[in-house]
Amino acid sequence: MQVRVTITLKAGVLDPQGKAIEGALRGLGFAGIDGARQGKIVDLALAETDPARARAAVAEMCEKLLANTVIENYDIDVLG
Amino acid sequence: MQVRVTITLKAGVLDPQGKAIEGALRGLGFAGIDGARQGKIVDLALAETDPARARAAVAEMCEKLLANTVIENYDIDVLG
Amino acid sequence: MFQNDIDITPELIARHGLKTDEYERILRLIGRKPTLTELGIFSAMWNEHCSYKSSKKWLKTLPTKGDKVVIGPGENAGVIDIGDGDVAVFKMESHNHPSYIEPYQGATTGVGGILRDVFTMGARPIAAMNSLSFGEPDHPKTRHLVAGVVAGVGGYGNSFGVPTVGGEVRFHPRYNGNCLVNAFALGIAKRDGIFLSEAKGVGLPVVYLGAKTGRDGVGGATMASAEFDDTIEEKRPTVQVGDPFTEKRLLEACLELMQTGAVVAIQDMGAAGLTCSAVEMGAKGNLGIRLDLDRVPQRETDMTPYEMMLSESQERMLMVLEPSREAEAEAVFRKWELDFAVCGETTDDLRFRIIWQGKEVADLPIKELGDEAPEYDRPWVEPKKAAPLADDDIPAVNDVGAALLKLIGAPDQSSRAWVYEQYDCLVQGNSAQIPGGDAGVVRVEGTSKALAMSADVTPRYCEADPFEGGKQAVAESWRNVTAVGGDPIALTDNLNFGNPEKPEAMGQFVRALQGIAEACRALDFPIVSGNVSLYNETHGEGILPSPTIVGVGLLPDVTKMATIAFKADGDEVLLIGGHGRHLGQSVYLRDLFGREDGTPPPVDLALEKKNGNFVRGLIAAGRVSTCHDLSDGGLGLALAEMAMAGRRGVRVELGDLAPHVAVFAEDQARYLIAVKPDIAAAILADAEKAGVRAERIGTVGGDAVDFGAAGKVAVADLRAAYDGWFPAFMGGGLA
Amino acid sequence: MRSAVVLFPGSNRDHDMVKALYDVTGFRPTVVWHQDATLPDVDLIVLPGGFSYGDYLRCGAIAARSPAMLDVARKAKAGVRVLGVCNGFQILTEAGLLPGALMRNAHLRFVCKEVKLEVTNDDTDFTRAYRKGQVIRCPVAHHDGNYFADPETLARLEGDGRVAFRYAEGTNPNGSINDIAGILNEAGNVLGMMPHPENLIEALHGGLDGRGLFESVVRTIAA
Ligand SMILES: Nc1ncnc2c1ncn2[C@@H]1O[C@H](COP(=O)(O)OP(=O)(O)O)[C@@H](O)[C@H]1O
Ligand SMILES: [Mg+2]
Repeated sequence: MQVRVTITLKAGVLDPQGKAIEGALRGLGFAGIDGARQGKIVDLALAETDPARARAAVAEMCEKLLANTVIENYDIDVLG
Repeated sequence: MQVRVTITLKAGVLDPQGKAIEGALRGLGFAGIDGARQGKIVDLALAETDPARARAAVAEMCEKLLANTVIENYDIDVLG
Repeated sequence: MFQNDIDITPELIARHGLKTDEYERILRLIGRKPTLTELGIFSAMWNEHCSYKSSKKWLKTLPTKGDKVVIGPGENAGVIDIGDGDVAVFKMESHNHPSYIEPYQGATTGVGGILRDVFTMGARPIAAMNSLSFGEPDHPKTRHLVAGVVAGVGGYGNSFGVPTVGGEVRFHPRYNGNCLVNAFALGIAKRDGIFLSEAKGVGLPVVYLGAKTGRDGVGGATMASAEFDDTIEEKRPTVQVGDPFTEKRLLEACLELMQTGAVVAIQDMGAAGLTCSAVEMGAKGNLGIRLDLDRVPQRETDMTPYEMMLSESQERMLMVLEPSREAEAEAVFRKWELDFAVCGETTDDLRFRIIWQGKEVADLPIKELGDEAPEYDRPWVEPKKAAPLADDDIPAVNDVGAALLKLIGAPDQSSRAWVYEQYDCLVQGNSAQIPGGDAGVVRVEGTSKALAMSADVTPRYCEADPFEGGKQAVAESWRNVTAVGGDPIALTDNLNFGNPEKPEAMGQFVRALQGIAEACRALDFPIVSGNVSLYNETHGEGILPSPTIVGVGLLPDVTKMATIAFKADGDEVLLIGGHGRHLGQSVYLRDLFGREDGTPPPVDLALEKKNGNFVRGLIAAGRVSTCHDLSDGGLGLALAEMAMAGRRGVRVELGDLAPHVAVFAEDQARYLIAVKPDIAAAILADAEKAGVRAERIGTVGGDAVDFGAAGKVAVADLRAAYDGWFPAFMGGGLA
Repeated sequence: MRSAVVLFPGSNRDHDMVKALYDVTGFRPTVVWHQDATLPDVDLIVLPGGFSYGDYLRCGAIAARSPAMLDVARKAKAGVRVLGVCNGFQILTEAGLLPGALMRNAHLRFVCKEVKLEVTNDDTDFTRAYRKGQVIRCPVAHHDGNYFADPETLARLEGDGRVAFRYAEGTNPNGSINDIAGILNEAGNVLGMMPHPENLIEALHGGLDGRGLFESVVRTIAA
């Protein structure tokens, strides 16, 4: 079972990389950019075949390791 | 217009980060993990209101800056 | 399905970079047609990179012996004796082409490779350096390459935990299509704790260690084999990705295991990984090797034996172990969370046998793979030399202060802090001199001695006269080591040239090498390791001939080390080696008048030696602690650098010399020292006795570099121009 | 003074730290492997700099979940002094022993250079050998030292005098909020800082300004 975890910074948390990306895009001549935020994904291949159990397991992984919940939010997509 | 760019490593490209994540999850006692690959996302807020034009602009940004097309693939989602 | 006994067509042979006569040589050697895997193995062993087929004839002429040389060229790295049972192990290697394709990963894997060469020999790396050459600043690719390469060099070395203590960065249009990334590493070991690749003993386990094997870097050769099945897209050659975290663990695990006495032989997997390393271990030890590929840890599925034998996945090692020690060795590697697999054994039949899925897919004579590689005496012609400048062809400037300001803010002379601040130069806690001076200096822990090292070459000199340019590169690194107080011991080289199949480019190689050899002999400065990078050519245009030299020397007492900074107002500034007059190929002509002409400054090696030995003697005696050699930009640039480093000015008297000549001439064998006024006279007298030209040219003080009537420039203005160029060039962006 | 240095895979300033502790305290610290579930009883536990787990996922994230860190947390709660330098600071925030997070440097580049530090609070176990307001030299070497905390946390840190060091004289190398270089936990027995005092402790380093930090702990323990 493939599961994708998408981890984004909480609103209000400093995002130096997003800011730099925004500046660099402007520098390259792209106009009309109102903001850029970066985040990450972790694609997991799991032996688990039940979507609900897979989701629950991944949620626990997020809480324990994958996301720093002080500054980050996470989303779980079970891709099948 | 919100656009999400998802950048992943091409198949076959070594992903040390993914490997370390996989090892750490196992170390924390999670079983049944057959692999982990990491990637990144960039969320862009664009002034552009036409989805097709937004997508085209972001594709150019990916080619020029956001993705390293030698080792990475990218996907563009126009979220509206 | 992989087919090993495919028909070997001329096209396939060509795609493997093998010439028709080379293929015929293979047929003669093995007495039959090779299998596809065997063809791949031959192509890996016989390419320029592994076989040195164009350069071997000339490399043999280099001086490689000396009192302090413990191991010269031919092993993973050179080894020199530094006293007290300690040895220094060092080498330099290029990663030019991969860095041009993917600058970050190309640079990281270059650094990773050279670190591995050093710790494979049992030495803990304690210093790294790098020499980088990029195209002209305005070229659209340059910024991207600079950003990626520098981040990559730092990204690997910083994480691995080795201080990067020096290097060089240059720009020139001739690197527009081929950048140069040369990485150097140096490690320390005990003289009786050196490990070699020579396998000893029959029936011993051959062990695979480190990271798993993927299809990384299988390169064009895979494309050639990929057309035999329909998974071309999946098997596209992939860029090698560096993993410093794995390398750091590999270092610790290898050194830990070496302590136990279980290791018979060890070889890192570099270019053409498993092939080169296994052949090397067997051939050196007069043994055969049998590898069972099904036991090789694999990262990807369905890998063919061809791919496994040619993979350049990083952070891997091959070892031959004492048979009873396998479990012990495995425990060490498991502790460091590394792969460990017994994947073969040594044999007594001198064959290189590869087993895959129970079948033998290759069976080759192991010694012939290396020893019988083709060797060429490539035709070469005496390269065109630049014509000398007529004396009346050298423009003067009104104000040498203004000229100096312009030179110090130019791409090649400005501060490299933007680069080296991205490198951890302090980790390990033994850095005595970090980038910004003449040489990097690292203490040998637990002692008061230190090693000095400097990377140098002046490619524009080599282009104008390869022989003199070759001499100059050696002399400059010798001088830089001397200028900090180091006793130069030996050097490593990285010979970057164009296409050796062109007689003109081959002529540059030959003549530069002859110049290097002559300088090494004259300066008692043997070459203990090195690397050759040829075919640096794009669209028919080759790079400037660029034989990078890293010289290494020993400071017996690090507390006596000299630095370039002026230290106190009132100190007298002495010029050792006399005023210069040579402006051919100078940065003065290049950066102020857009001219790259004239002959380079000739190198008088006897004079180098005499002047250098004199200066080193002063430093060793504790009489001088401020010293800088003169190179690009001559006296003026050296004064400016000493003033900026010391945050104080200097008043210089030029007498009736033509100011632009005295200030910017690039004559060799010269140094500036600053000394307390009360010993200046004695030093001048000693110089006279030693037959060394020395004169008092000024006094430290004030807030400007002041040439009197010839002009002056404030140290603060110099500093602003010096610090300003690189950050402005790179901008704030991601590039 | 007895001390212990925790070693993670990828640590690389452990060696520098061991040397500094030995040099300043006269006692060789115990090196503890990250898989060890119990640390020895010591006066000071140090998490050294480096790239534990390659800095993969987030700096310090994987190391923060190692068995040794559970014991570090227990001992910190019991009042044992804990110092985290650079990667050690990142590990402490990931482990929740210090608030906030260390983000990528504002210019996104690794930075190794000397900065100036202002001692903001000299009444702590780690700073009493310095004077409040004193400006010391100290090198930094990191890629992710850009300290961030939400406004309430920040107000609390500042209000309680828990900012131990600040980058001074315009030398903030990473964009860190309020120029913060090092912070304490509420009890004052855990310090995290990005700069490397262990790299400025002998003549070879060109200065001795880093010694004060270790001397402060020695003095505290002796008192
Ligand atoms: N790529 C680099 N990495 C580290 N340090 C560098 C690099 N390039 C230049 N430097 C440092 O900047 C200083 C000036 O370099 P350079 O002008 O080439 O010195 P020199 O003329 O003494 O050979 C030296 O201390 C050198 O070590
Ligand atoms: Mg020099």
